[in-house]
Amino acid sequence: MPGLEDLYKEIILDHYKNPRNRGELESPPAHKTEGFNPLCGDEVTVTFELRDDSLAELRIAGQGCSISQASASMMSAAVQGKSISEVRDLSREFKSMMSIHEESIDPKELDSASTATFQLGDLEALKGVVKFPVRIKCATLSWNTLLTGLDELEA
Amino acid sequence: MPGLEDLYKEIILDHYKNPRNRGELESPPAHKTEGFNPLCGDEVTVTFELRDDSLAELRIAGQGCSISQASASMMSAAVQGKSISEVRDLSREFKSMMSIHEESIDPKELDSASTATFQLGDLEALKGVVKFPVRIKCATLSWNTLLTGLDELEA
Amino acid sequence: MNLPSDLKEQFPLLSQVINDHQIVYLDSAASSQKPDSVIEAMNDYYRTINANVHRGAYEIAAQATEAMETSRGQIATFIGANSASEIVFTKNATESFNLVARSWGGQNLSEGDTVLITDMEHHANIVPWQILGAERGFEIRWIPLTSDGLLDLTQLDQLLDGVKMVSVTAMSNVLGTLNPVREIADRAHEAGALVTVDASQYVPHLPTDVNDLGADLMCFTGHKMCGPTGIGVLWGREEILDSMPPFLGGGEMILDVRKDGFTPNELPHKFEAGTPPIAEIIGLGAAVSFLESLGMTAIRQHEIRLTEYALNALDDRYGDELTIHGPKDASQRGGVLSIQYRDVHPHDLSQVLDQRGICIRAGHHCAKPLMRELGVGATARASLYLYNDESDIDALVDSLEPAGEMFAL
Amino acid sequence: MNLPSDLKEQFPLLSQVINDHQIVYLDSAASSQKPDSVIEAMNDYYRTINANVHRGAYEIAAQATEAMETSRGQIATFIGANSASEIVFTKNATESFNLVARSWGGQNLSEGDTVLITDMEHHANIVPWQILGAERGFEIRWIPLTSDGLLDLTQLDQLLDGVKMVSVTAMSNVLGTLNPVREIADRAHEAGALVTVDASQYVPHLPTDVNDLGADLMCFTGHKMCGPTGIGVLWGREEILDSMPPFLGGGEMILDVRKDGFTPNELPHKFEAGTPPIAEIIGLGAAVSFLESLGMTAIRQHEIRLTEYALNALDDRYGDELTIHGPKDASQRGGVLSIQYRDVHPHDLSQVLDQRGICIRAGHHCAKPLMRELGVGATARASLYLYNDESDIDALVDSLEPAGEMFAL
Ligand SMILES: Cc1ncc(COP(=O)(O)O)c(C=O)c1O
Ligand SMILES: Cc1ncc(COP(=O)(O)O)c(C=O)c1O
Repeated sequence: MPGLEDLYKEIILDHYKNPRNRGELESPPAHKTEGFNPLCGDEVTVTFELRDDSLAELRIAGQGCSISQASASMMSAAVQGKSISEVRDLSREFKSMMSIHEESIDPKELDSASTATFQLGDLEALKGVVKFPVRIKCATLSWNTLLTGLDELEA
Repeated sequence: MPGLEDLYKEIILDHYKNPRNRGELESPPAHKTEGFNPLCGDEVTVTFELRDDSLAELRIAGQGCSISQASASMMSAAVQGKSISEVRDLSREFKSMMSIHEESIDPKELDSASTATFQLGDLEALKGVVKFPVRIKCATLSWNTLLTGLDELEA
Repeated sequence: MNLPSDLKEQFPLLSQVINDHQIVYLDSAASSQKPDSVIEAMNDYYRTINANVHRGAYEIAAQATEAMETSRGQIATFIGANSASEIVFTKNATESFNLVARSWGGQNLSEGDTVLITDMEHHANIVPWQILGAERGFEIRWIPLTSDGLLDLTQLDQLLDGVKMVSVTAMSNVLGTLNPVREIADRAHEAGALVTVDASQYVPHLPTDVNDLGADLMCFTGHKMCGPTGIGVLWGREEILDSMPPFLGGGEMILDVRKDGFTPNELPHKFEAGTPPIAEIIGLGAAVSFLESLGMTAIRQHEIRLTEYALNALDDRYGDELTIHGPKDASQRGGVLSIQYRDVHPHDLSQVLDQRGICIRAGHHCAKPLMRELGVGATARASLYLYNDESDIDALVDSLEPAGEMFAL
Repeated sequence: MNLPSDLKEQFPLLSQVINDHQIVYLDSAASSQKPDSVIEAMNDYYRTINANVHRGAYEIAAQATEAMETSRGQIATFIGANSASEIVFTKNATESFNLVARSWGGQNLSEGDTVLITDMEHHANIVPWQILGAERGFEIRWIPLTSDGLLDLTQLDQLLDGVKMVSVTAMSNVLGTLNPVREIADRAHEAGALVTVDASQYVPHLPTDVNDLGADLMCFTGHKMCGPTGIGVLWGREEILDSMPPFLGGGEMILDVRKDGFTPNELPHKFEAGTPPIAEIIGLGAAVSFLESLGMTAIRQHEIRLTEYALNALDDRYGDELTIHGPKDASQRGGVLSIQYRDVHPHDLSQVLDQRGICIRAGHHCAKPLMRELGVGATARASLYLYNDESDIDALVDSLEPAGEMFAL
C-alpha cells in the first residue's frame, strides 16, 4: 500500500495552496468550458483565448480536492503560451502517465506520447496518483475539460 | 419426509383412473367456469346446473395430475345434488383440511368448518396432500373453480 | 438494554487490518457490514437447498420456496406490515422507487399533476420521477430546508395544493435528519395525496412500523441493514399494490400468457418477474433475525449515545474549526455526520483517514440537489451503526488534526 | 478434452442425501448448482472488502470496485464482447429483457411497427413486449415451429416484413432446440431489423461469441451458469446501448442531477441504477473463471455425449412408450429433455422421482404459448449440466417404470 507521501508531494501542495492562473476570463471573447467529476462532485471551469493557434491566455476556476486543484494549476502553467498541437501532445503524455491500464490506451496515442519531445516537468509530481486509482479522475478532470474546449472550438 | 403412500392413496388412484362425472354440460343452460394453476399448468372446467338452490348436475373437464383430477372427481361425487349452502360448508371444511398454516385461515371459516356436521367421506383420503405443500393447489383447484362459479351466479 | 460489547466479533470484516491499522468502518450509510449469521444463511442455502422456487415439486425446491417465503413473513413482521403479500422483493431501494414511479405514476400522473419531494432526497427518489415526468409533463415540487437541515414545513399546505403523491425520506443520508413523516403523511392524506417513504436509512436504525409512519408505500434496501447486496424491498398497502399495474414482465408474475396477452399473478408475485434473488432474500431474513435479536430499540439507543459522544468529542476538540451539517441534537438525527473541518476538502480528508484504516465517504452521496442547497460540491461523511463504539469515534477525532495541518490553505 | 470425473465434489449441494438417496440433480435448466469457488468468492468479498463501490476513496471501497469491474471484464471476454462497457448488470435475464423492451422499444416502437419472436420463447421474452405493446399498439408476430420442435423458417422473409426487432432464444428451455441464430440475424439485418438473443440457456452450455451469433443485444442470467441468484446480464453493441435512453433512474446512472432534470452517465453505468449486486457480480466472475477452467468446448462435448447416452438409454428401455419433445439429434440440441412417458402426468412423475432423490421439473416452464402449441398443460423436464454423469441418467431411466405402474390409466 503506497503512502500519502506518494500522493501529496510538496509541489502538489504548493500548487494547491497557491494556484496559478486562477479565475475566469471574460467570455466571449474567451472560450469557456465546464467539467465535472460525477463520482465526487469536483467541478472545474476552464476559460481560454486562442491567438495564432496558441493558448494565449488561460484561467481556471471551480472547486475540488487538492489533487484536482493542483493538477489544474500545473496544467495552466504548462500549457499557457503553447501551440494547440503542443498542448494536445502534452495532454496525451500526461494522460498516458495517468493510465493504470496501459494496454487499454489507444496504441496511436502511446506512440506519439513516447516519441514526444516534451518534458512533463512539474507535472511528473502527479505520477503517484496512479497508485490511488479513485483519484485519477481528479487529476485528469482539468485536462479533459480543456480538451473538450479545444474540440468545441475546432468542431 | 412423508412417503408416496401418504399422497397416492388407493382411492385417489381409483378416482384418477375412473373419474366420476367427467365431461361438460351444455352451457347455457349450464353455468361454466374455468380454473387454472399458474404453477404447473393444470386446467379444470366445471359446468353445473342449479335447480331449487341445489347443484342438480355437475360435470368436470380439463387436464392435470392425479391429485387435481382425483380431487375434482371426488368433489363432483360429493357435491352433486347438495344445496348451495351445503356445498359451501363442505368446501370450507375441505379447504381447512388442506391448509398447512391453520393460523392464517379466517377464524370465521375455521369455526364454521369445525362445527359443520358434514362428513368429508372419501375426500379425507386427500388429507396426505398437506404434507406435500406444492401439491395443495392441485387438490384445491376444482373446489376454487366451483366456488368462483357459484359466486359468479350469485353476484 | 445495551448492545453486547463484543458485537464486532460477529462481523468478519471488522477484524481486517488496513494500512497496519485495525479497520475503523464509518461508512454504514453507504453499506453496512454483514454478520456471520447472514453470510452463513446464504452459504447454507447454496450448499443444501439451492433450487429455483415456486415451480418445483421436488424436496429441495419446496424447501427453497419455504425459506424464501419465511423471510418474506419475517420482513413483513419487522416493519409492521399487515400481511406478507404486501412485501415485494426488488434488487435495491432504487428499483423499488422505479417500480412506484413507473407503475403507480404511470397509471396516475399526467400533465397538471404534481409530485412533492424534498430538497434532501437521494437520487433514487428524484430521478425516477424526472424520467416519468419528462414523458408525462407533470410537475415535481420540492419541500425546502431550514438552515438547520430540517424540512421547512411552514408552507406545506400551499406546497400540497394539487399534489397526488408525496415522496419523502424518513432520514437523510447526508444530514442525518429524522423527518416528521407522520405529520407530513397526515397532512398529505388530508390533501388527498398518497405517501411514499424512503426508509433506506430508517429501517436499519430505528424500530419501524408502517402504520405508525402513516405510509402508503415504502422503499428500503437490504445491504444497509446487515443484509446482502442485490436485494431491496417495496412495501405497500395491499389495496394500493392491488390497484397498480405490473412493472417488469416475465416468469412468476403471470397467471397465464397467451399470444394475445397475459393475466397478471396475485400479490406479491405480480411485481416479481423472473427468478427472484433467492439467496439474497434468505440473507435478508437472517439480517432481520439478527437485528431483532439485538432489538431495534437497543440499536437506536446505542446510536443516539454514540452520536452524542461523537458530537461532543468533535466539538470539544475542534470547536469552531469544525461544522457538522444537519440537526445538533442526537435524538433528532441518525448517526450520519457530514463534517466540514477547516477548509480541508472531503476527498483529502478521507484519503488521510484511509491511511489510518478509517473508512469515511467523501462525495455528493447521490444527493446533488442537496449539495447545491448546502453550497458545497461534496461532504466528508462518517456514519455509524450498531457495531461501532467509542474507540471508532476516538480514531476519527484524532485523525482530523493531521489532515488539517497538511491541507489548510 | 474431457471434464474431470470428480467434478461433483466441487459442488457441495450434490453431496446432499434426499429421502435416503444421494441427490440426482436434473433441473439445471431451472437453476444450476454452484461450485465452492463461487460461494467462496462471495464470502471473501463479504469478509474482507465489503463496501459500496465507485464512490469511496478508501482502500476496501477501491478494492470492491476493482473486483466488480474485473468481473465485468471477464464476462465481456467470455462472450466475445468488444469492451467491458458493453456489459450491463441487471438482476436476472428477465430484467435485461424489460430493459431492452422499455428503453429500446420505448424509443423505437409505436403503432404500425412489429416485433418478431418465436413460439418457443420464455415468458421473459414475451411479456415485456406485450406490456409495451399494450401501451403502444405495435404488433407481436411469432415464428412457428415444425413438428420436430425446430423453428419453421420457410416463411421467414414474409414474417420479417416491416419488423424492427427480432427477439429469439438461442436455445429452448423446454425442447432443447438450438436455433440457427446467425442465419436469422443475417436475414433480420438484411430486412433492417435488430436482433436480441435470449442466451439464458446458451451461455451456460456452449462457447459463445456475440459477433459470431450476429446479435445486437443479448440477455442471460447468472444462476443458470454456476453463478449466484440476483444477477443477470445485458450485452449490447456499444452504439446501440449508447443510443438507448436510461431505464431505471437513481444513483450511479447519472453524471449530474439538477432540480430541473438529470444528465445520464456513460456506459455501462447509465443502465445500472442504485447500489449494484456487488457480491453477485463478483460471484458471477468466479463462475466464469470456473467455466473457463473447464473449457466451454469440453463442457459442450460432455453434454452432447451425456444427452446421446440419455436418448439411447431411454429409447432402449421404453421405446414407443416414451416421447421426448424436440430434436432427436444430440448435436442439434442442448441437454434439456422434456419427457412424456405413457400417460403419466409430469407432476406425478416428478413426485415419484423425488422420492428417489431425483430432481426434475414438472410444469409449463414459463413457456405457456409453447405448451399450447405442444397441446399439453405441462411437461416433465430433466436437464443436464457439466456435473451430471451416466449414473444420474441411469437413476432417471430406472425410475420411470415404477411411476408408469402406479399411474398408467
Ligand atoms: C430461455 C430462458 N429465458 C429467460 C429465462 C429467465 O431467466 P431469469 O428467471 O433468471 O430472469 C429463463 C429461465 O428461467 C430461460 O430458460
Ligand atoms: C436515503 C437513501 N435512499 C435510497 C438509497 C438507494 O439505495 P440503493 O442504492 O440500495 O438502491 C440510499 C442509499 O444509497 C439512500 O441513502
